[in-house]
Amino acid sequence: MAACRTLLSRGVLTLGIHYQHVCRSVLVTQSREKKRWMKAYTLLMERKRRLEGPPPPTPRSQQPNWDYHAEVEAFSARLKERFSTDLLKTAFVNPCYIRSEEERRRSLGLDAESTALNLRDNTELQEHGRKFTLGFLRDWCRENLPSLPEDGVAAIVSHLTGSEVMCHIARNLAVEELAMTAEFPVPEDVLQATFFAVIGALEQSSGSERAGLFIRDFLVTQLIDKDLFDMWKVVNPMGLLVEELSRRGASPPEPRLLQSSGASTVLPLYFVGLYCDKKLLAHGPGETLSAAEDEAARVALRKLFGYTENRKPFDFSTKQEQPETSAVKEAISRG
Amino acid sequence: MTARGTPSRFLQSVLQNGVGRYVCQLKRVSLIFSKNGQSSLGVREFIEDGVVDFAEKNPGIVVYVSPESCRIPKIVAEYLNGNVKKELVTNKTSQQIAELITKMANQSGLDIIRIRKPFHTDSPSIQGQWHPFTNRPPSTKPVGPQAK
Amino acid sequence: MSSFSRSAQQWATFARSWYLIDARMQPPGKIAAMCSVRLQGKHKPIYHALSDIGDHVVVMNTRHIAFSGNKWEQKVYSSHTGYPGGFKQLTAAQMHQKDPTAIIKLAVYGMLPKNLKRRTMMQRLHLFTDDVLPDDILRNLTEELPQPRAIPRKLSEYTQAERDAFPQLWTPPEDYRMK
Amino acid sequence: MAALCVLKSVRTALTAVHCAVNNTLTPRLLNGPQLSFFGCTSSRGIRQVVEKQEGKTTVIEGLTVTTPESPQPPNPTAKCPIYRWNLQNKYTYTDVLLLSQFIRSDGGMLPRRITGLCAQEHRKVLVCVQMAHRAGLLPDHRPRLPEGHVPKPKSNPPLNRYLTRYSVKSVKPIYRKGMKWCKNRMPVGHPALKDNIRYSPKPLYTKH
Repeated sequence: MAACRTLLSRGVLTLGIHYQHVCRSVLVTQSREKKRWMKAYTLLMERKRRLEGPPPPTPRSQQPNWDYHAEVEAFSARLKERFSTDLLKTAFVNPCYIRSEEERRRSLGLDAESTALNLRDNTELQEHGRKFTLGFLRDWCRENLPSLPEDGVAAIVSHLTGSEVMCHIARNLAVEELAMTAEFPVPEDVLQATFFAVIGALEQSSGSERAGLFIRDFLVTQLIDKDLFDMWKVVNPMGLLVEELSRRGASPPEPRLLQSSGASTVLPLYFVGLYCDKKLLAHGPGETLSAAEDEAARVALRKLFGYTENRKPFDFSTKQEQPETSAVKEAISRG
Repeated sequence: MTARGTPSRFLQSVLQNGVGRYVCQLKRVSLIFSKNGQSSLGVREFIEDGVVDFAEKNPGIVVYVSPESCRIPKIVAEYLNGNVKKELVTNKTSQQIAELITKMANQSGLDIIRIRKPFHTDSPSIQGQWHPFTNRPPSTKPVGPQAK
Repeated sequence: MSSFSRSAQQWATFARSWYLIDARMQPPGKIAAMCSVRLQGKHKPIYHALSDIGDHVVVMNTRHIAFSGNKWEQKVYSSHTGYPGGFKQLTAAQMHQKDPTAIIKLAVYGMLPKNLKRRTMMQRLHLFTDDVLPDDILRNLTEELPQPRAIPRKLSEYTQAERDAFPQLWTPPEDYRMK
Repeated sequence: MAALCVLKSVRTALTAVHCAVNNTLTPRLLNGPQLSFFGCTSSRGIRQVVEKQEGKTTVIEGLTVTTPESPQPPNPTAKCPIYRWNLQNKYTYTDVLLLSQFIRSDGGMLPRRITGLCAQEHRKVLVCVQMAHRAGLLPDHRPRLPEGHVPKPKSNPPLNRYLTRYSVKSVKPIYRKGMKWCKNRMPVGHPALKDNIRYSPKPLYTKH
């Protein structure tokens, strides 16, 4: 009933003067009959919502049922990692948050000592995490894709550590809720930095091996079903192929038209094959001859770099399982 | 409604979950119940018996127990991908609630809608997808009546 | 194995091929059966009834089709103009004289599924009375399909060596005068 | 088909016996017929009429056409040539090399007493020859046109046909096709040839 009254009073304020006597009568009578005021009120609220748009999202920390400490603990337990809690909490504190918080306190009229928050921000952890992630990813690419050149490795690493992929992962690991920032829909760069800081905190708290596994399990898995040239924008694949072949000591490729259909229509299809030393290196389709040649060069590059669609999948298995299974087997054989 | 009219999605997982390691996708559970309502009896029993066990077994899930004056007790589950799922547990026994909350902990949080196929992959063929020139030797001579 | 980019793969998979069929001395029904399969796209492993993946078919030499039996005289094509007394009946020979492509066209039209896509598929059928094809169609062609009926050789097309190799089945009496 | 069978038997026969009978070219006058012993030579006694004009005298000669060698048939005792070569039900209208041995130069059948065909096979060969004529497979075996007659040029090419049972002029169009349970069908092929060996799994379908 109290809620109803507050709603009504808000309605009165916005409705204006000439509705007042109606509203007063509603307030006074309190009958259990048909609520005639309801339709006008809902229509009004509807119009208001349409004009103003949806309300701004509130951060989860300002909604009911929020215990920051428990959430941070659950975060580390969920990822099956042993973070040191202090480091993890530090990793979530962004410098912009401290700045805005101090600003807020100062505007409330507190003096300098009490406005100063004794919190460390995550700048160091960010730097640490970024450096570690880049190094680990580069090593991983070199190990797993040995024939990929440096440019390709750099492209893959920059794709994985780019803000799009990182933010996608961070949002799906609930980093966004835990991150303490100045503005609420967390900006992408801040979120990315926070995730780097989390990785840095993990590296500092449980060692580089665990942190490497973490990166492998959450960052590198984003390579699944990804095409090489989606990550690595090559403008002139033919030039790259010529370079690559000359580096391997083969003769330059010769494009040949293999098949064509509908050449004089608006939907033509050409198949261009690239021959190297009179052997078919690759062939590719395209809607023009040059597009088909480019595509063939891309196919050839994928083959040379070992990043074809039917390559062996990357190894994501955990290494701790083997001693366990052997122990279980021993137990079974003993039993 | 026809099957084609309903919303649908492909089979998917959040962040390739389970490829590297398995992450429990339920991050937060709030049990909202009334302290003395009849319909919240099962929830109260569950809070006495099972909720501590559940929280201990799943350290990655934060469990909030919030008594409110409400008629309809409910479980609000929040998932890692941001989805929030509410389940009403009116007049349910503690056994049923335990089963329900375990089921919610095992779910991925993606929308429960029609899945188009029970399998999905972005690269569907190992040997390469079919095209009109599959298994055809390259053409050497032009096609047409002049070729004869 | 192929590792095409997705857009290129899509373009290649759903590209339309152009088939050439030589109808010289071929029964129109068999030609039409081949055409209708290809116009609907039923020869493709990716066939689906809802996707429009039919190919183009070019039929040449429709003037030189062959009917079995006495169908040139017996077979009747009926139509009605819609006006009173407008019922027309033409034998196959008359029809062929009027329009040398009509017989194949009607046969294919009857073999296609009776739905809204039928006219679209018919637009992808290109009929030519002789073996002179325009240049822009010649450039499109992908493949020539084998003829469904083996054309028997005339006696005059056999070489003398082949005729000599065939043994004499019988010996006429010595005094028989061959006419 | 028949050609294949015959060639096979020829190969066997050639390896078995070589009986090459060389007949010398003996010029004979046509008006003095000579009796010949039927079947004692394997040479073919076909005479060609050759006219020679030397000044005022015209010499008409019947030259015996010789065949250098002919292989032995697989079944030499049979009377009918088709049975002698085991060709029952193995030939059809496309085997023009076989059919051309049983026809005159104007396209008609040779009489049965000359060819020695049995009645059934004679009929089948006749049917095949008719079909081959209608399909245009024997273009040179036409009745000779009268002297100085030039056939009119036709505007359209001839209509191609095959397995044609009836002559072109004798059939009429089927204007009423009949209901679907009693349709008026168009016959294809000839029932005399329905026992022919076929190498496809499809049944023979003669009513279109």
